[in-house]
Amino acid sequence: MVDMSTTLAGATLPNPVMTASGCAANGKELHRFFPVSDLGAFVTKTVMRDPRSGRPTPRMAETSSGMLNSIGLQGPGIDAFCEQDLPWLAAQGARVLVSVAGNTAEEFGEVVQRLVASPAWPCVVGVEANISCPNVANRGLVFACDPVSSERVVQIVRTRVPEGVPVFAKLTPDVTDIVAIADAVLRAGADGLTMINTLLGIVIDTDLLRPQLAGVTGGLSGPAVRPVAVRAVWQVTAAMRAGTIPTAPVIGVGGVRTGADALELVAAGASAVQVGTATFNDPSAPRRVLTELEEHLARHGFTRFADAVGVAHERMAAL
Amino acid sequence: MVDMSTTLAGATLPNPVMTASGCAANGKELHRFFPVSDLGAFVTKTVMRDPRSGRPTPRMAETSSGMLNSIGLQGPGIDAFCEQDLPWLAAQGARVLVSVAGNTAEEFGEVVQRLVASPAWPCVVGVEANISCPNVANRGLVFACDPVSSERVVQIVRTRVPEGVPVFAKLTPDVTDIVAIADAVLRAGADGLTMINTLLGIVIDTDLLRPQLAGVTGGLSGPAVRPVAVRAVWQVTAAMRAGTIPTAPVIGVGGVRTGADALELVAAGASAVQVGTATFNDPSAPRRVLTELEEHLARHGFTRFADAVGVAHERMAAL
Amino acid sequence: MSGSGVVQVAGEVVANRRVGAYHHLTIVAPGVAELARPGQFVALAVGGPTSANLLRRCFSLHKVKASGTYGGTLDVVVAAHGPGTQWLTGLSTHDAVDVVAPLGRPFPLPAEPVPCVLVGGGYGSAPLFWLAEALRERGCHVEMVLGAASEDRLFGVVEARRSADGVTVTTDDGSAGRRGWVSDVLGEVVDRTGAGVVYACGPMGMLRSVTEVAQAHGAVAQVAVEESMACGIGVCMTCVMPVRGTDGTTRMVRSCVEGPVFRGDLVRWDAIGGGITRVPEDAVGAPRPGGH
Amino acid sequence: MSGSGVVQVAGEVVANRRVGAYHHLTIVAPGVAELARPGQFVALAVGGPTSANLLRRCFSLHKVKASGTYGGTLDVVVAAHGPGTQWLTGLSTHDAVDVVAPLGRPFPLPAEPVPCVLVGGGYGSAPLFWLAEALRERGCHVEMVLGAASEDRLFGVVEARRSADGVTVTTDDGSAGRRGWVSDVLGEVVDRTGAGVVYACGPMGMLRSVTEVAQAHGAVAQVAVEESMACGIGVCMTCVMPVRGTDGTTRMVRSCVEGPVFRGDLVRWDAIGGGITRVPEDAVGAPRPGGH
Ligand SMILES: Cc1cc2nc3c(=O)[nH]c(=O)nc-3n(C[C@H](O)[C@H](O)[C@H](O)COP(=O)(O)OP(=O)(O)OC[C@H]3O[C@@H](n4cnc5c(N)ncnc54)[C@H](O)[C@@H]3O)c2cc1C
Ligand SMILES: Cc1cc2nc3c(=O)[nH]c(=O)nc-3n(C[C@H](O)[C@H](O)[C@H](O)COP(=O)(O)OP(=O)(O)OC[C@H]3O[C@@H](n4cnc5c(N)ncnc54)[C@H](O)[C@@H]3O)c2cc1C
Ligand SMILES: Cc1cc2nc3c(=O)[nH]c(=O)nc-3n(C[C@H](O)[C@H](O)[C@H](O)COP(=O)(O)O)c2cc1C
Ligand SMILES: Cc1cc2nc3c(=O)[nH]c(=O)nc-3n(C[C@H](O)[C@H](O)[C@H](O)COP(=O)(O)O)c2cc1C
Ligand code: FES
Ligand code: FES
Repeated sequence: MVDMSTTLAGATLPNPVMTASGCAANGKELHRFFPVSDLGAFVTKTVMRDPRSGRPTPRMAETSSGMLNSIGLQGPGIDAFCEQDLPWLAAQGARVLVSVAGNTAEEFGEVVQRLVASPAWPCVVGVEANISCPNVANRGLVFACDPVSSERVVQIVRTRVPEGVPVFAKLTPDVTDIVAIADAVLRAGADGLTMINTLLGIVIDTDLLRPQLAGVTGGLSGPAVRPVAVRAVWQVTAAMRAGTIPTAPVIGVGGVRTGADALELVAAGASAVQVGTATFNDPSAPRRVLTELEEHLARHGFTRFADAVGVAHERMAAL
Repeated sequence: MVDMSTTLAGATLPNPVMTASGCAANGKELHRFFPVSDLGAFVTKTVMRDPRSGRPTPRMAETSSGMLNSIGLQGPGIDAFCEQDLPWLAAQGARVLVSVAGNTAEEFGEVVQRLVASPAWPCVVGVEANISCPNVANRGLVFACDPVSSERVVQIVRTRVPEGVPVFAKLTPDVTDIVAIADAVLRAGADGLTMINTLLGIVIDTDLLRPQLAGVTGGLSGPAVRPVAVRAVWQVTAAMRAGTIPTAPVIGVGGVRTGADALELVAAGASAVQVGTATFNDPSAPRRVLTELEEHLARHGFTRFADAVGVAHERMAAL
Repeated sequence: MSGSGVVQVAGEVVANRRVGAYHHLTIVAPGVAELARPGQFVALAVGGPTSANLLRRCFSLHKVKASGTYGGTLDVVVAAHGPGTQWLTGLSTHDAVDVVAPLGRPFPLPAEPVPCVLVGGGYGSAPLFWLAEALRERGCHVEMVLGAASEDRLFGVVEARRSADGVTVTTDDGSAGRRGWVSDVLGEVVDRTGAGVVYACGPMGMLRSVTEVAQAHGAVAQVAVEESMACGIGVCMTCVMPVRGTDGTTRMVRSCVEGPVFRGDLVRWDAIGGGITRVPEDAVGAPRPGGH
Repeated sequence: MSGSGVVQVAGEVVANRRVGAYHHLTIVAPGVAELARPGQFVALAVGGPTSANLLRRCFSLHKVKASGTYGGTLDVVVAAHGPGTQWLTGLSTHDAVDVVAPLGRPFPLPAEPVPCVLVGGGYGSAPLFWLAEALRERGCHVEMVLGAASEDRLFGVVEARRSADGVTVTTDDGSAGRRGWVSDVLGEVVDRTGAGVVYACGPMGMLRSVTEVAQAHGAVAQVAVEESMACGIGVCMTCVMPVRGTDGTTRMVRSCVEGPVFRGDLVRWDAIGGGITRVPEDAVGAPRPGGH
């Protein structure tokens, strides 16, 4: 038996496996395959202030060991979320990591304000600020591509979320220096990081000879991108270990399909792991990954999950 | 019959399919599977001034629909290259795109100087400056991550290469804004661009719980990254079409395994296509891709390859 | 989990036979038959354990059997198209295939025994025979209209003659039945039978025409759509379509959980075309000029 | 291309049988047998058309047949390990597998009929029986030493008794033959037979010991290494090892084209260990302090 609990900036979870935002809706659908309360936390689809229709379809293209999506943050808006989705999750006993976004830094703040006011708020174990979305005020440039915009969002969100509930900033890998962005958001008050969001990609439909997605570009996810996610987690936690950026827990996400995949992120430094695209292949994936991860840890003789976090930094081969 | 010829900044090639640097050695090995002169151009392994042993092994890790490599630019150095490899390629009637690199911008210049002096120089149809390698003078930061370093290399290389022979700058996708880098190198005198080099990645060996590559990080390539390559080509050629950066031919590379994959890059704006990692799966891949690409173009009713370049920009779905 | 209306099971192919341009697969999948109803679909994983094709492929349930020699089975009719369907149609007896089913909402059955017309385009007829049986059990007069590009792309004409009280066949090239489209003959059939409901499954363009013809001839259309789906279970939001609700408001709804069967007159056909589905300006949360 | 010494062919499995812990596959691959010699290897594509595993897997040629009921065939002995070998060992008769062979340099045969010892660790014995025949044809006295962790991981003990003039078996756990390692018995065998050459194939650690023992007992070691290979054909530079040349200089050479067989005493064992192969400081082009 491995003690699978993990502590993320004060929030203790029974285990480190979560859904990934946008890959599990808000729980009801997956609950048909396993109890959502089995997971360390349930990460909700990014919610914005107003209802959003999302983008036209096709919104997806399958790619080699991955997919592109351009959902466009479709959702019911924060009010409907607080009335319907959050109470349902609370009723199942799920621990909820709520993913939020805004078209502007101020809108992030509004979303959080209404979220915190929700009667179901007590089931929330953390807020994930999805800063890998376009900043309307800055020519649509993704917040997380720019340290200043990122800081601003994190500051506002951190101010509105009550003390004791951690705020995670979710970063995009589409930057020259992810350590610099990590540094910026941590200094701005983020309690932890979630890495990575999707990579920007395009697929051309070779029959129609035009982009397959109606919205042209989309986000690349799935096992194809796992080495990029592992690298991001490694680089940022290496900088923390070196003391060049503040130390904080990292939630790893990107391409996890099996327990071994999850272990890659954990050994690279992640204190928790999210399962996204793999859920489309196997609706039970998040739950199965938890079982498999525990088996791997037991095989390696770990008695506590926490001891495996970042272990690869200490086992570097001597050259 | 489709006219497969393509013109890259003055260099006319019988067809647009090439090997990718570092994925075909310097020709002899692939020549056992098809005549290297069948290809539009043969792209050589990046050559540096001095002989290099490369990095320790393991140097590779298989990933989902791709691989990581950390060869570390192993090679015999420019003199041995000019004495042995280039004359052999010339003797086969190959058109050669020579990939060069240096630890400093000045070293790029030295490599080119010796290359140009080689008796076999006439077989060279272009020089590809691999600026996606570490700049020793700038804390090992990859040249192509920084517009200023990139400009400096391109200026030096362009000065040393005789007029009429185009210089291509090979860019990394690991930047926040690849259009800005493209703009910088084109303004510095590059005649064209090659996109993309590998993405930085890490794989953890889940048995040893340490990075699988002895060198820790490696470059991710293969079909897994194709959507990123298509996106890079699209973004940069879209900026050219919009007139915001200078217009120049783009060589597309990244994840091409089939003629349909090549067509994706072409429709997105590439005037030529390189086949890299797929060659490890199928030694005949570059030759086969040429045949398949021609079949696709014929099926679409194109009589000239050149008419398909960038066609997807003109067939955008009306929303 | 029990009571959730859907199961995920390790299936096994017990038969794979060619039928015209299609492959008819029978897969052992215990637990599906007990839950499934006509119009629902199955999501199959493709490519085996080393597959680069991560997304499941969705197929209408052609029929289901609660028990048999091998335990419960389901049948699907598959057209080989891209890598996933090529892999599936290449499977042999005893090969494994992971099954998630039943998914989506079934065809709603009329409370009264009204005459019905069932329209299938190509393999779109696959779910209709089972539906026809269910309707006839309720005393409905059932006619079928089957159409395809050519004879080999018709599915189930013989079966149709058993399952329905009347069958009309059309092909684009006239290689079987009447030359033309199902929509060319549908009006007649609706009028002749006095049908109250037209059920249809097939390509988007056909569903739109069927809806229009049904409406023009006083019948309600129930159409099973085929949107590109990444998950099939309602978690990815890729399969959305603009559909009016009972409140008259258009929303982008998931065709995998709120469909695949929709009332044809509620689908916003005006937003669909050219391989793209737009977000109607009046849809809930539609982008406003200048961004959201 | 003709005359290039290697072919790429669409192979077909004609037999796949379990042998102890291994699978012995026979694959139709016309053209290979005519070119192949003992010590060379084959690179097989894995996972079929939808595979996420892009890289070929390399296996020693166990034997080859220029013609037979099915045309030319090759045999390999495969240990199921990761996804690629699991896929291969799961293949059935008539399944397709793309073949590139023969690759690499074969075991060099002695010009004179000297006594030889052939050492195989685990499936490493696979190429040795064919080699033994070739040596005996030249009049060499051939003895074999086969070792493995346990009896089920020995390959070809019975075949060895036919192919060699003497066979010694060791297992780590003593479940067959002598308890211990091949290196424990090798010295004796070399001395007894007066062997001039020791040929070996197996894990790196074993090859190193074999080289040391051979050297200590006055024999030359020829070892077939097993480096991680991405291409197998010499184009990727992943499979390099530090090996001294005839000029005494160490270079990082590709084990797929300059090997897999190397003279044991030329391999820089001092740089190899702990799952990592370092670049010796004196190797051509080795990194200098402060970068290249
Ligand atoms: C509810 C429903 C019922 C269907 N019933 C049948 C049936 O009975 N028989 C049949 O042959 N086909 C049916 N289809 C279509 C079938 O799902 C696609 O032909 C198949 O997914 C294509 O996979 P591929 O690998 O061949 O093609 P690819 O083009 O390689 O598929 C790539 C990706 O796009 C998705 N995709 C592509 N086309 C479709 C599509 N038309 N619908 C949904 N997803 C798609 C795939 O799931 C996959 O994720 C149905 C689709 C839906 C949504
Ligand atoms: C010259 C040579 C001869 C070999 N002969 C045999 C043989 O006769 N029988 C046998 O069972 N095995 C043999 N091997 C080892 C065999 O190639 C590996 O076991 C196999 O590649 C592992 O593939 P996998 O998918 O099971 O494992 P994975 O670990 O998933 O392989 C991942 C990647 O690493 C490469 N790789 C992993 N291990 C090795 C390895 N040991 N050598 C080369 N590449 C590796 C694979 O090619 C693949 O690209 C030989 C290897 C070489 C180089
Ligand atoms: C269909 C889809 C929708 C997504 N929606 C969101 C989202 O709303 N918010 C967010 O932060 N990330 C979103 N993501 C990104 C994932 O949460 C995750 O970061 C990414 O997909 C990488 O993980 P994976 O490879 O496990 O999917 C989405 C991904 C997919 C595939
Ligand atoms: C083993 C290996 C070695 C490579 N070496 C080089 C190199 O020396 N110079 C270079 O510019 N790119 C090098 N690359 C990158 C490729 O040229 C190419 O840009 C990249 O792999 C993407 O294309 P692909 O997906 O077709 O492989 C190398 C790639 C691989 C896989
Ligand atoms: S297919 Fe994923 S929500 Fe419908
Ligand atoms: S395996 Fe590619 S060079 Fe040896």
